Amino acid sequence: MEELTQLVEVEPVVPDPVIELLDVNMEIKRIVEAIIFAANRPMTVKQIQQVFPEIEQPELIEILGAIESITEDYRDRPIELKHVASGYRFQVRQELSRWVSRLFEEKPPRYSRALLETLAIIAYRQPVTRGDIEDIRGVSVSSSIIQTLLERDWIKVVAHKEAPGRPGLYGTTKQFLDYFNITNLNDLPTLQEIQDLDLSLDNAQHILQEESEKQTTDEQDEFAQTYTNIREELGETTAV
Amino acid sequence: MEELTQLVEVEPVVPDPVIELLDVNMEIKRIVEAIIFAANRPMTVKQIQQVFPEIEQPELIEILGAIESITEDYRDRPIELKHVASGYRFQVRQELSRWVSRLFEEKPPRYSRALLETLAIIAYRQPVTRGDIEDIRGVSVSSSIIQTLLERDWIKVVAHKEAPGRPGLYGTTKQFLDYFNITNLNDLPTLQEIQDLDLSLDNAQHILQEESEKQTTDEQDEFAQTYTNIREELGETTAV
Amino acid sequence: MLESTIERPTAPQALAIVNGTPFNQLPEDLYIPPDALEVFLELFEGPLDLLLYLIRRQNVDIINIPIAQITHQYIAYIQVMGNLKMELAAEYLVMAAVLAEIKSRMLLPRQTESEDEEEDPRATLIRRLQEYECIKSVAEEIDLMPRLERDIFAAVVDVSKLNIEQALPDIQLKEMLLAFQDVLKRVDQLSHHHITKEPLSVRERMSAILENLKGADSLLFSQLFSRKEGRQGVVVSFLAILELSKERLIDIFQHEPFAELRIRTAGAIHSLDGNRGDGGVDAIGGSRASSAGSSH
Repeated sequence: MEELTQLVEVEPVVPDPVIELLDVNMEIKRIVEAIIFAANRPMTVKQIQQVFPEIEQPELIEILGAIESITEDYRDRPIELKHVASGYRFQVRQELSRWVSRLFEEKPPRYSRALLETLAIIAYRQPVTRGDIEDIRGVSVSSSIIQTLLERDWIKVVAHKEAPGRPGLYGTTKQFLDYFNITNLNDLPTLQEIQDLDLSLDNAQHILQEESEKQTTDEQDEFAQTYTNIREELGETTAV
Repeated sequence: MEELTQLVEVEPVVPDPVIELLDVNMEIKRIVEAIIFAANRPMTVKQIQQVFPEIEQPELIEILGAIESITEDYRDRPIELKHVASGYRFQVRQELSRWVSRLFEEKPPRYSRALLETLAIIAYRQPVTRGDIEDIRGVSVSSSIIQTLLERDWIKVVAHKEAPGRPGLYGTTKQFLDYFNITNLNDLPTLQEIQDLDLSLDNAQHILQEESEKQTTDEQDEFAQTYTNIREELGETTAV
Repeated sequence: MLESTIERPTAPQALAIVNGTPFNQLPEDLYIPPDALEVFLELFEGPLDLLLYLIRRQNVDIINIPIAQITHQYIAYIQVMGNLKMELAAEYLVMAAVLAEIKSRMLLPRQTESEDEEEDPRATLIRRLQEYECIKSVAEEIDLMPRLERDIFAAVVDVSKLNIEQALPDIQLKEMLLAFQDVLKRVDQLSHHHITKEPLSVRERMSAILENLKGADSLLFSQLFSRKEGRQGVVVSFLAILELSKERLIDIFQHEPFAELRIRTAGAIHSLDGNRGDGGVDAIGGSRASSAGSSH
């Protein structure tokens, strides 16, 4: 998992938070700020360094100091310097998105449950093949979903499985993390632990037998009930 | 937005340049700033106003006040809020061009065959008109090729031919010689030599050696040097 | 009794068979219009999702699935849908078979432990349901996470006004020579073209003379020669002047008989046309002189 190992790589940390603000070279800071603003993609500290001409490149630590200082400068402004997976970017503070979203006539894309579930499986279970995804979801995965995810650069083929047909193993990308405004996979919602299965057969048998007895009497009612429930649900949906 | 609803009820602000900075509604200012940052086009005051929901729209004068205040806030930063023909937008300050431009440097494209041929014809047949070049190449020469060569200062119009349309006569420049590191056009191989040039390693070596022997007897010692250069150059290519 | 519902062919008229009893029509209060059923199916992301729905409706833990009951309901759904000629994904039918198998196993007397070594289909199903439910719930959470385009907007700063220097392509001398070699080959094939092979220094000097003439109305013939260049240089200049004249790029003229020859670009006549007052005579003289020059 190339992506994952990259994620483990942490950017160097500024060692001393007390003196750093004083130490920031103002000219470097100005340039760093301009670079982050001008780049239309998140920029890593390393990438920022390389924008400087070779003989004038500041140390990474200086750039980090500048970033910290800039972050501080924008503390009270409506935009913030945010660290996402592939680097730093300026973005409008989220509490203002309500206003800003009105700028764009086009509605933001909505993603189907099928797509989101596929994406979640790839994110949490990577690397996975399409077959693995289908096993988990219990249905076939349409090619268009995989295609959409690939085109959005949210997933990529990280390797091929040594199996018949050498199916592609999918993993998520940094762009996926960037899109969801996070720096690494750990920032995703926690996946619930799967409860341990303690299915002693006796137990199960017992319960199940009980159930099926009850069922013979209740069956009709249950079915009716379920239909009613579903109908209600449909009523809700179709009403929307 | 409680503050805003309150604001709508307030009488329009009197445009008093002395007190206006104090009067700027901080919430409106934040939103205006966010809107300008998020818009991917310059925004007029009117357009900014219309991003606000109808009942919360501030007066134009309030937006102008906010813009003035924001402009002031960014006075010392590497980006500025600029009024251009179609509205307001943030842009990177001109003086940082030198630094930021490296962000956009791409791998230089390659010149077309047509351009190389055109340049060679101008070098060997100068002064020539575009028509002459077309006659020799047997195909038309696009304006963009001539334009590119002019912009690179490799060719220039040395005169105009007394013919319909008074076409420009092109010749090569000092910069052209400098670029190829030669002192004058005689350093280029003769037409005959080029025609005989066989770029398989052995032949090239052979011809050029012959040439350089011939040269040593010549008065102009610089020729020898040039041929050696060319030989090296040719040697490099064929070795690749 | 229940397990037979899958295999038994449905009576043609029956809409559904529930517990072995064919339903010839849906009870009034259960009626769901066919297109609504389609919508209903679209609500589910597959058999696992449908099963989860059925289980959650019972308010029971997945681990304690009332398997017989759920199986029954599940199959009833499938059959209703089948009878409504709805296209049902194969996965739904496969699940029906799995459920039926589990149920039949449970009805049989317990087998010996050794036979139970093969995976208990019920355990498998429960694990799959659990895993799917976990994914389903994080997918819902991910959908709520702030994201670009909807909740997050990048700050855009214009850079179009910056002086951005684009790196220019490089050329190797050999590339140009190779290109020219091709040109020469083509020219040879088109035999009506003839490229003379005069020394390059002459062509270069031709450009230089024209260039010099640009700044001035005309130059004295002698101004085109430099003593420093020696004999060779003089020859080159002279050849260049003749060639320029032959190609009608310059005019050689005299202001008066026996005056020193002067050179100007042929184009200069044109510019003088605009100022008829001072140049008419010279122009005539010039063209005469130039034809004389080329006869050398």
